[in-house]
Amino acid sequence: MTPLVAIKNLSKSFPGVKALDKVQFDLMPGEVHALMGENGAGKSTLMKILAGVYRKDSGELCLDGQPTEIDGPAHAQALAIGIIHQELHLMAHLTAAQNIFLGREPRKCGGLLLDEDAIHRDTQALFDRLNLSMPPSTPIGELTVARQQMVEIAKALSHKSRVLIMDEPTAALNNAEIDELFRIIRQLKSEGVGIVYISHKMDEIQRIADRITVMRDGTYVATRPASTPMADVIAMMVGRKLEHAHKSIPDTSSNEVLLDVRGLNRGRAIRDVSFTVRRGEILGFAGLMGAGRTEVARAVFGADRIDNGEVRVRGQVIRLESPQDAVQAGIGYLSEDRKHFGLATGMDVESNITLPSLKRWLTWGVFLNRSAIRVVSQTMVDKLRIKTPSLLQTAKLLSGGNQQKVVIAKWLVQDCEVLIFDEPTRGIDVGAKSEIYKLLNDLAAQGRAIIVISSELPEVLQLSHRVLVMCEGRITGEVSGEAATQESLMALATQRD
Amino acid sequence: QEIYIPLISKGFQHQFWQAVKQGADQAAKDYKVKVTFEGPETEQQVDKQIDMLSAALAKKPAAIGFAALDSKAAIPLLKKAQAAKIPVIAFDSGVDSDIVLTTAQTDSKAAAALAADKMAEKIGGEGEVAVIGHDQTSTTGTGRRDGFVEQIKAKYPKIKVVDIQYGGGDHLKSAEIAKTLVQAHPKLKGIFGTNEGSAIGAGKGLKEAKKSGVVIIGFDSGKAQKDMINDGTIAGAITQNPVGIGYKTVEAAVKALKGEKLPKIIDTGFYYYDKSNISDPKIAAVLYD
Amino acid sequence: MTLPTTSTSWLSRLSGGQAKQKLLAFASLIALILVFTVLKPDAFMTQDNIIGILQSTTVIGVLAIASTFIIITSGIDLSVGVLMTFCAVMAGVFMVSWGLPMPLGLLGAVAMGALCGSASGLAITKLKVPPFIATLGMMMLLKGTSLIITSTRPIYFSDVEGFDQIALGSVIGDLIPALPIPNGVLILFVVAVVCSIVLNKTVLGRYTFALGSNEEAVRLSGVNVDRWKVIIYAFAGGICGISGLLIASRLNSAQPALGQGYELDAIAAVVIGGTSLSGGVGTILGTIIGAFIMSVLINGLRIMSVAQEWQMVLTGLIIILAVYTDNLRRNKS
Amino acid sequence: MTLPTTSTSWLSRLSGGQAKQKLLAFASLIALILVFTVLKPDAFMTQDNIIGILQSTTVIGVLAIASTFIIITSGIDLSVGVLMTFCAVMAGVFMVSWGLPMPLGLLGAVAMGALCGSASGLAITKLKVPPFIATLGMMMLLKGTSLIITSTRPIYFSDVEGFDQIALGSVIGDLIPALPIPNGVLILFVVAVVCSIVLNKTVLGRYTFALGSNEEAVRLSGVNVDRWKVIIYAFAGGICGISGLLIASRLNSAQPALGQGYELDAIAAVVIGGTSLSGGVGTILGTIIGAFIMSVLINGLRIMSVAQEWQMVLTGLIIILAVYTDNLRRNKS
Ligand SMILES: Nc1ncnc2c1ncn2[C@@H]1O[C@H](COP(=O)(O)OP(=O)(O)OP(=O)(O)O)[C@@H](O)[C@H]1O
Ligand SMILES: Nc1ncnc2c1ncn2[C@@H]1O[C@H](COP(=O)(O)OP(=O)(O)OP(=O)(O)O)[C@@H](O)[C@H]1O
Ligand SMILES: [Mg+2]
Ligand SMILES: [Mg+2]
Repeated sequence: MTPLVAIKNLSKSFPGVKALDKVQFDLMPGEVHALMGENGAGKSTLMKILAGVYRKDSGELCLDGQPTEIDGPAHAQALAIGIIHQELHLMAHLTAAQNIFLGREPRKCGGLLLDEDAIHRDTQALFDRLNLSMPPSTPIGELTVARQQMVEIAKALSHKSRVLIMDEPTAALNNAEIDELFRIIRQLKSEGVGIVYISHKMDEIQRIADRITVMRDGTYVATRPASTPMADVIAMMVGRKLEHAHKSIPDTSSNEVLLDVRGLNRGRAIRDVSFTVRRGEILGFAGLMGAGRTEVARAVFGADRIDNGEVRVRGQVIRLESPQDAVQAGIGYLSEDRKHFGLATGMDVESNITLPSLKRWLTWGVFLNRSAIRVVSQTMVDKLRIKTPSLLQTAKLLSGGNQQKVVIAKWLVQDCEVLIFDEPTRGIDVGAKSEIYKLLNDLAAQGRAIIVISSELPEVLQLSHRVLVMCEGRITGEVSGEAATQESLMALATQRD
Repeated sequence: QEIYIPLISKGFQHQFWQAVKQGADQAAKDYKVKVTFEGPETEQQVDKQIDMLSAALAKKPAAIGFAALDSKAAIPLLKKAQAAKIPVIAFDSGVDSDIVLTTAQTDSKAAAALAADKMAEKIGGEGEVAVIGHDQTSTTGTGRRDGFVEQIKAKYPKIKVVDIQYGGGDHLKSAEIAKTLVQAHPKLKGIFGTNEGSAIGAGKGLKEAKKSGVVIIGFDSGKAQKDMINDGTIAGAITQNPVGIGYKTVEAAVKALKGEKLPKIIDTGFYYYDKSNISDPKIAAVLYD
Repeated sequence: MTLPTTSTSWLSRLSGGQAKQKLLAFASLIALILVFTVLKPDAFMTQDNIIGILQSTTVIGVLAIASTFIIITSGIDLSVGVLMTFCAVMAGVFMVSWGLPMPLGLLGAVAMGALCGSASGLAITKLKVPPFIATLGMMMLLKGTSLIITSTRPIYFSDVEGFDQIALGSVIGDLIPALPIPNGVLILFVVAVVCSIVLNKTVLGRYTFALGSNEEAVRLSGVNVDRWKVIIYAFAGGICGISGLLIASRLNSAQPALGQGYELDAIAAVVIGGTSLSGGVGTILGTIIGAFIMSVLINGLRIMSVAQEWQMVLTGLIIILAVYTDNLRRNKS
Repeated sequence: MTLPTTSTSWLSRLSGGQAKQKLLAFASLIALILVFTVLKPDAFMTQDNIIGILQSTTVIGVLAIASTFIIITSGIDLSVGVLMTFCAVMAGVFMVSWGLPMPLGLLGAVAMGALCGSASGLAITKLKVPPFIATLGMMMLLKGTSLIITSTRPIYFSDVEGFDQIALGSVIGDLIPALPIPNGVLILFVVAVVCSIVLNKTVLGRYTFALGSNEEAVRLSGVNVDRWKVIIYAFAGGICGISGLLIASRLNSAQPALGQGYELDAIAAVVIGGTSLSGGVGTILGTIIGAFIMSVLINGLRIMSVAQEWQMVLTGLIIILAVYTDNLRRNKS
């Protein structure tokens, strides 16, 4: 059988970075081929070349055995290569249906007018197939990241591609959606579609992949069957042994309550939410997509107005007009949406890392203390292993996972007493993930109060001393860290009224 | 009821138009009528001037004073005024139509020709001269330019107009132009600035370039130009009688309302002034600050 | 699962709910009209004056419609005013100098507009010059060209039979004498309706919004972004051509030095009408309302004989307030 | 892992590191100068003409520096030209009408600039009016106000001893007679250096870039976005005040009707200098080069006695080409 895609000796450089160095990769019809590697290993770059976004510098790319030069996204589409990009690429002002059919709009009236009904019908069919309940006419800008990700998936499916690339499609998804996605992937497999699957979630790889190709620092490492033990795969990825962060659940009950949230309300999104976090405690927030966890976090951070309720830090009621008030009170918030709310994408790495804490790096309250900024940024870059050619690299040129690390770094530098991490490990590789877990544990041990919002239940379970579960804007239950299981959390997460 | 006469002019920010307005206000006081004065921001905005005329007509005035930016464009509206029996008095420049009862104006070409004569006299009848115009398309802009250039051509074959540039009446731009003119034409003997801003700008530019020996003939007045004439930067200038134009326009409107016969043209005259006659009461009366 | 009001969206978070384009600028317009009617009932609310207002909105209105397309793509077109003049001049060249029949001349002028528009589009896409610079350059270029072609003198259409009727005649008035609405106004509304359809119901409109919303996403969807940008700029250029014909007909002449500064009025009308300068959002109806807010305001202040310098001050304040109150209401809804 | 920061040459360090490639506009400038020198060696490359070019860049140069800050925040300020005039007028009011001593008058004028700038800033942040509209409104408002204050007559500084020396005197020339560089030029360079430091080495500059890059991320970093925006607009307003003093000193008078249209020249200089209108990127050095490109171009064409309409055409083309070649080189590097 000829492979659908065969890549040999492919190289690609960006200014200052050799992103790919003589990489090889192949894809058979009807197979799910997982592409694995640390953040910045070059996975997305390789796939973007296959999807016509970038041109390769050298090497060979064959489709169905034929050497092919892919010279643009449109060409890739014509060759039946579809891609779900790691970063969302949607038009916020257009509806879901309009996004999905952009560039292939059905027409009516002799081709003059758009046939809006047709795209709605077709979109509805796609959504039904994905078990997604939302009207095709919803503007994208009104959707959460998770929903937008589902639209991207629907869009990729609508292309009826023979090669489908999925670059971290599940980073923003919850278990239920992941199940739907895997159901679809199996169906596509049976139709002979070849699927490239990129993810940092090891369990998914084991569930869905047939073969695994590992990359490291832009080079090819090996291709193995999916049955290879994950520990070996990880060792190939990171090139070293990983130590597991072990959860030690200290007794914090005697500790001071640092954050005390009482009777928070905002419309139907937040309904009578009260909770406390103690010094040294990691509080997990579990729930399904749209449960309201992000809403609560933003409200506590002063990013959105609330109808009523109060927030106390160290027993003191704080003013919550803007995030500035929250930061002054010692609260930090890492947004789940780094592209829109986290990263100043056009600025360099060091500017991003020191953005919240800039006041601390000034001489005479006005001038930037460049050397101090450099030192603290370099410390963070080293500590979080952020892969960047320099501290002055523009943030948007980093790989997705490294961007996430930059956003985490900026709150570590700010050194808040209360830290709210909303999906902190989205798009982060296994190695870095366990480092971040360790870091969170250290921060807690140093006497900070930490809230972790995560849609990955294992993550919540591993990290939290105590777990709150939300559903439809309410807190539906509290489980202690030892007692919590995936099943008990899921039960609470679906407790609708 | 009060007699209301709106004046639609070609501009309002220049000192010249302010002086016209001053004359109109004086006449309004003398004849006990109400006068308003407005004009577009630049002399290119023909359509905005027409909107102004249209709004003025909506106010049901007794008569209208109108300084047309384009001699033909306003005719449909003027016909409307005629139908409503609203007398129209033109000022500054005419309208190609017998709807206007009279025109109070200066003959731009003749005035500029006088400037050419004075220039020739000061530079001794030969050499290179240049023009800094204030506008490339308006009737005053082209009239003054052409009046000057044609007079030179016709009467002074040894004088050559080597360059014509436009500064939009902007002091700063005109100053820059003057400086480049003396750079580009080292033998330049004279500059004609076609309005206040152009003349002052020319003076400024030469002062900044520390260039002496270039004769500037200006146009209109204003404090800075008068100062420059007094200190010798500008040799002399042509002045119209803007206050007179404003006054005569309103006066003619009042007369028309009384049914008096008006002459086809009210020539308000122009004068050459320099250091020697600047404080002459006859001249001082037509100068403004 | 039903959809509750989605306060979570980052879009509405960023734009304060602006996404739901409600045409609330309308209320500002009504308020203005009421104020002037109360203050000057006998002069403001007369048939003549209303027609005057309508008439004075035509040219800027059509220009603003052209700008709406450009601004929705998150571009900007500084050349619209001067392009209008250039098209008027070309109409003069075609009909007066070359003596072409009127229909050909009209078409030719609009085609010249589309040509210049596509030239801007090419500069933006192929030379990768930002729209601001490309259209600023185009503005200077066209301004000079108009002056060169005409030798800085107006071209008069006096000999072109019926040309002045395009803007000034009244087809409606001929049928219903009590309603002498000039053809120019009719043309404005026809252009508005057609452009509204183009914007909302055709591929061109769809890509206009898409480009303004996320150009990179459009490119990744396999759309030929460059080609569509050129088409959109050409379309807008053609609309500018129509406004060139309107102003030429109204003045019965092509005034080669006119037009600069009109682009700011047009853009102001667009933004007052609720179109966002950062792209992706906008309506033609809003633009028309924005244009009327500007012309009612200026006309009203003139009717009230407010001194010109005070007119400027008041216009400045009211423009800011109009957009502010519009924001207020939008956030409430 | 992190590579050693090789790219931090003194030049890029001076201009904020970000912008090493921005300096390539420089080549266009050199090219222009070479062309004119070859075509008109005796008139263009003379000391007098060079000083003339320097002098003619001062006012627009300082305005462009002010605009650079605003544009980097991804805003726009249409009021800079008129604000300049307003500050000149206020200098006249302070020094001529009220008879305040010169240092107080100068400070007062700059303070008025900062005040108006912060008013724009407040309209943008508190009333949530987009910068384009807020500053368009401010432009009209200030224009009217200048005319009202002066009763549309210029204010002359003839009686203010030494006022004209601010722009026209030459401190350098007094020391080195062979180098009669006017003070105005000196002031432009001082303003440029100070603003470069502010932009690259202070909090204000850092937030200027950050706001242009992702305003929401800055807000969610706990920065008081509104306050900083007002500060940035006030700072830019103060710089406009300086250019008001320069123009007033040069004309030895405050001309109340001047200034409109200067904003476009300023913005053009900024963009030619490599600052992006979508914010987040820009340098003062680039802006200064952009301003010189404009003034060398205009001066050169005038020196060559090119007819004005052809000057327009050529300026338009060259502006587009300058930005295009700049792009080309940037993509190569
Ligand atoms: N456009 C670009 N310009 C410069 N460098 C780039 C660009 N795109 C990617 N890189 C660099 O190339 C390397 C590979 O990036 P890539 O996005 O392929 O990583 P990845 O394996 O997908 O990582 P992640 O798991 O974090 O998504 C990184 O070091 C990144 O910084
Ligand atoms: N796809 C959606 N469409 C419409 N509204 C939604 C959607 N998703 C969430 N919401 C609304 O947003 C609110 C909560 O969203 P929020 O982002 O806070 O949830 P979350 O628990 O953080 O989930 P996520 O995993 O998506 O971040 C709810 O009120 C819900 O009504
Ligand atoms: Mg990636
Ligand atoms: Mg969330």
